[in-house]
Amino acid sequence: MQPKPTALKMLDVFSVLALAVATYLALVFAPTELVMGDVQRVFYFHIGTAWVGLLGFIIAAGSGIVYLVTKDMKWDRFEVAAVEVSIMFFLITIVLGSIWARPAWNTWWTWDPRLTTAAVTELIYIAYFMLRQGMDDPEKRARFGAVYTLLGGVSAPITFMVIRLFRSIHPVVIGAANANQEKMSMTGDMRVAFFFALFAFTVIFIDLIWHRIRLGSLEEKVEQLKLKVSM
Amino acid sequence: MRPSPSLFKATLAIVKKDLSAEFRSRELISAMLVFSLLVILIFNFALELDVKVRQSVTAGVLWTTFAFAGTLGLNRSMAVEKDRGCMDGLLLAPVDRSAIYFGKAISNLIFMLIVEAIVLPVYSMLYNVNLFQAGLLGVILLGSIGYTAVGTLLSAMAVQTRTRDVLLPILLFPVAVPVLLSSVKASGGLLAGAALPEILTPLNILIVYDIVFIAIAFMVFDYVVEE
Amino acid sequence: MRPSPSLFKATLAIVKKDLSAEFRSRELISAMLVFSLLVILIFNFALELDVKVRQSVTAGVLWTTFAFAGTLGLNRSMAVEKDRGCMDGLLLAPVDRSAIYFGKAISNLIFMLIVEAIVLPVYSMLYNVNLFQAGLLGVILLGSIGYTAVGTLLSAMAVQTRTRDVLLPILLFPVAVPVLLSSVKASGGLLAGAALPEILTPLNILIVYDIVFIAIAFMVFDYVVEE
Amino acid sequence: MISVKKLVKRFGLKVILRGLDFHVEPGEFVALLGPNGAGKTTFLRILASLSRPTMGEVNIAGHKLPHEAAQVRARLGVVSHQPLLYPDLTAEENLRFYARMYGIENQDERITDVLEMVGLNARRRDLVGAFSRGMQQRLAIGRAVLHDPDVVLFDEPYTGLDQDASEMLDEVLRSVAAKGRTVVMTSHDLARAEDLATRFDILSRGVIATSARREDFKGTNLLDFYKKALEA
Amino acid sequence: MISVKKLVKRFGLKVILRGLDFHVEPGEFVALLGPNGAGKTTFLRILASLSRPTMGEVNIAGHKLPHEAAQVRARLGVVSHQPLLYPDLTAEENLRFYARMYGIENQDERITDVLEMVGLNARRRDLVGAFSRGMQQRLAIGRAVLHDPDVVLFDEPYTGLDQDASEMLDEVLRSVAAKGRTVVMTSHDLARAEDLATRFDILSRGVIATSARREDFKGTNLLDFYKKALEA
Ligand code: HEM
Ligand SMILES: Nc1ncnc2c1ncn2[C@@H]1O[C@H](COP(=O)(O)OP(=O)(O)OP(=O)(O)O)[C@@H](O)[C@H]1O
Ligand SMILES: Nc1ncnc2c1ncn2[C@@H]1O[C@H](COP(=O)(O)OP(=O)(O)OP(=O)(O)O)[C@@H](O)[C@H]1O
Ligand SMILES: [Mg+2]
Ligand SMILES: [Mg+2]
Repeated sequence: MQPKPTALKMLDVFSVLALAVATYLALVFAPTELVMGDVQRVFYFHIGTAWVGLLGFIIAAGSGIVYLVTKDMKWDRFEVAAVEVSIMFFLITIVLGSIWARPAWNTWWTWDPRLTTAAVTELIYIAYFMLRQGMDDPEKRARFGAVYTLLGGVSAPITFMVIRLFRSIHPVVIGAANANQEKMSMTGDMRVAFFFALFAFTVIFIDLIWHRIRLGSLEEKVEQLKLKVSM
Repeated sequence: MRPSPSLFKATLAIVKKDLSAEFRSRELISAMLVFSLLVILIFNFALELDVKVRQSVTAGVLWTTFAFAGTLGLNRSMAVEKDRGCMDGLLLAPVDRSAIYFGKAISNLIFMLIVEAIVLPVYSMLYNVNLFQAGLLGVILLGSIGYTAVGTLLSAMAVQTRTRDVLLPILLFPVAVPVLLSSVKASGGLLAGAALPEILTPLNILIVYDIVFIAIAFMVFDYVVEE
Repeated sequence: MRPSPSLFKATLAIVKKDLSAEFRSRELISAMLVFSLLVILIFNFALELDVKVRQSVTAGVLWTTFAFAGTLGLNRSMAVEKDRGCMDGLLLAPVDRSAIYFGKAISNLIFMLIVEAIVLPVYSMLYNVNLFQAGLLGVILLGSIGYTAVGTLLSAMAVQTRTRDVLLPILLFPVAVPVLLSSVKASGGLLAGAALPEILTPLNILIVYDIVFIAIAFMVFDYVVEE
Repeated sequence: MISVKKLVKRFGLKVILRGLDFHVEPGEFVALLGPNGAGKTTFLRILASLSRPTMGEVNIAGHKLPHEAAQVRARLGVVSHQPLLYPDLTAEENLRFYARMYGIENQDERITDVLEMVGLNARRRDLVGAFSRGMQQRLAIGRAVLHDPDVVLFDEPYTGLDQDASEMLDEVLRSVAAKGRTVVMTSHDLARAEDLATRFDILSRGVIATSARREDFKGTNLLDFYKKALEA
Repeated sequence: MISVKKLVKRFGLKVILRGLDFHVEPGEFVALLGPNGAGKTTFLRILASLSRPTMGEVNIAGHKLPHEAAQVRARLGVVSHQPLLYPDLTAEENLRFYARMYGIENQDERITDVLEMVGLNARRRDLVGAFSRGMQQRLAIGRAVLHDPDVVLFDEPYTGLDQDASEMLDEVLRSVAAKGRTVVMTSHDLARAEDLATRFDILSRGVIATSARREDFKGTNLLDFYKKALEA
């Protein structure tokens, strides 16, 4: 087994640092939000994870397409890595969201567009893994996986659009803010914390995907060896 | 050498084949029908609603029924091809693969519409609501098109997996949420006596969804059936 | 010669086998879980009820969810035995056939209970209702027992048919109506804050049903599995 | 008619066909023999354009696979151990369906001819589901030659047939070959293969280990030849 | 060890076995040959008590079928072309499960012995689902002999194996037979059958057409013998 590339080692260290700093900025540096108080500090991680989560799903759909065109297994590994990591982050988003929702809307959950979309999206990618689990031929697994990520990638935004038909209590900072929604006003320090959180999670995201891809190729090697053993 | 048949001819052949086979055995449609009735029955017991509320959820109950019965039909209709290797037979024919997709999708759609055409009157008798409005029928058509368009593609994948008997709904439902949702919205609106303009948004979404997903399925179906 | 193992030992062996296999793949439970969540999701869209009504149908929605997810699990769990001839393996063992029935029934029950144990808290979070009352859990246990008792028998039949992927719900739901109905009644009552005595009738029905159907299944299972 | 060069087929990591070369002249009847799992079915599926080669050239009736698959399919008939027929359709309807799929003109005559050939004209209006395996297999062959292909591939056509059915099948196979068609058949049944084929290729370890014409082995018989080939 | 008298098996109206007589002495290794659809699998399934005879007497290891099925099962091992194994369990867990089902005492030693015998001890903790068909088939044989049966039935144990796997299987089969067990094996692979078996019975038209010991045919080989039997 080839040793861990130094670049990856460095990235590991770096992402740990980034996380530490982001945590500090979120929990200590950023001022307490007036309306909601300290819970609002969840916000920085909430968005951070949500951002990389969505990013990963888009990447997955992209590499799925590339796989279908090139039929090169490495794109399949890339796709799996992206989905796996994103599913995890997105789960964190939802959990943090719920934690935040408890005081903010005094309920764990409401069926507002973004929440519902988040849930549906999560389900889509869980289904993705169940689909893959059902096949033994790796080549077929890759093909079907790619097709499904494509479908999911297209369907999720439409879902979001659709559910927008209902009224929403989920605040919107990004994109068109409807009049009826109170907009959280971010002070400069908050912005710093906010954007650094985004940055930090992006770094961690890349780091994890890298690891996952390496794992994937190692798994393949193990398979090869096992095949030799059984011969 | 002989020209291979046009996409249209091949599609037509497959649809005819499915229809006459179904006309013989009635296996698929009867299964879907019985299942739909069972679902309605269960709903009836499960949600003992007073008439007023019942009215407000009619659209929802109907579409849930269609969705469940639909997966049943989609799964079976593809399993028929898989079980005795008929899918290979189709793939061996000198026709474009998308003919297979369109053929199966269209026959699935027809089956679904037949089932709906029977469920609707039954339902309206059971709960005496009038479900026969041109608008509603249009919405049901649009919704069913979208549902079968995706469903056919996914069922072609599902039947090739080890967990074929359970996988389809899990794959289909989350992807089909937009269709179901806007169908429910549109139908609900109509049943509540709304005029077309008021339900334009869900209608547009339905149309967009149908077009987009037919296009996608058309493009990727090869990858699903080839080995 | 060696004494063949007791009914109890054999049953236990099968249950252990199923559990450790499931513990590995998590295929079955995850399928049931995801499906349950999807059903709940669809219901949520389908029946947009105001909080009050929502409360009144909680029991119904829950049991419908369990019923649908249940068929999925039952079907899969029997398909596993059928697909690679493992059923023959079981039949070849020098044990009483009813050991196979009890073994499969018990593991099916366990799977169903696990799923319910996860769905309940999720549901109560989603709709913040409190579902953790000893009474309710008891009802759910009774209901699940009856449902799996019949379901296991019927799934053993269904997987042997040509239409295995669609048949089970059609066979099971009508037979299981009494269980579902009285479970809904009992649970609904409890959630509405009724005391035990008030829901005695459905409870008794549940108990009777459980006993009767376990007995029947026990008697007829041989005929279902042997050739 | 068929020419395969350096064909490699891999499933995941498992290599089934390792640079296989295979050539068939027009009108030959090749029996493709080999132990279980040698890759016979896999090879036939590639020839039938049902499965993509991992590497190598496949050229059938002057068309390259996989790119000119459509043209190849139009001139190719395939019989596998599955019947590829719809049980809920009659024999006639099944053939008519495939006739449409192959764009055959004046279908009625053609269908009648084929039904005559496989001796099922009397049962043309019966459901295929009610046929015995043997009749189904004969109809499957009718299906395969419906569009009068130049090349016909048989993958263990005898599997699951009962004995009389197998004998009837022999005749059908002969009449298929008689038309000067090129035939490739896999089978475990050495006795049958010996009667039918004009050439015997043995697929072993992912390549054609040996190939011999019927006239080549005098005195010795197919089994000895087969065993030698595997020992080699 | 096995004695079958006037066995008849009917599926609906189709008669598969027509008053078949079959006797096996302890320690014999009988290769049951015959064309596709002769009824080999059907016959084995009856011997295995998986399928009921329509008529006739079946007596195995001194117990009558179907009434004393339980006793027969306890002394019978069966290997079909399906592995009868659970892909989501490890080799060891699979064997442990069957050990429990057969009420075997001191399981651990027994399981280890069997795994040694089929050469899978190194992989005992791997999931069976990850095994190749060949390894699965070897494990299936381990499963079949786990309870040290007196009679072992093999139905085409080589189906779907690749070549090396088949060769490993030969050894396992030999070691199974070596223990003085009575073995009945169906196969299409005359070459293999000729090596392994001590007796060759040919099932044709629902009865045992001919039966011969290895020593009986000198000069001629199995294929000639087989063909004669079918012509007769
Ligand atoms: C697609 C995934 C999601 C994204 C992109 C997202 C994004 C955001 C953003 C940008 C904000 C800040 C808006 C503001 O405070 O003005 C926010 C706030 C919030 N989000 Fe999310 N969110 C997602 C999912 C969720 C989920 C699943 C939950 C919980 C169930 C949730 C609960 C909340 C809560 C409680 C707030 C604060 C509400 C308030 O300010 O009163 N979010 N989210
Ligand atoms: N889709 C697949 N995925 C993975 N491996 C496969 C697949 N299809 C076949 N194989 C493997 O390829 C090898 C050859 O299979 P194939 O069926 O071609 O052999 P065969 O010569 O037809 O055997 P038989 O005589 O039993 O039909 C086998 O080891 C099988 O396990
Ligand atoms: N369950 C069944 N119902 C009806 N007919 C059956 C059934 N099982 C087998 N048959 C028929 O019995 C005949 C013998 O089948 P069987 O599988 O025993 O033959 P076989 O000798 O094993 O053939 P092969 O060598 O192909 O395995 C076949 O014609 C088959 O169609
Ligand atoms: Mg083969
Ligand atoms: Mg057989």
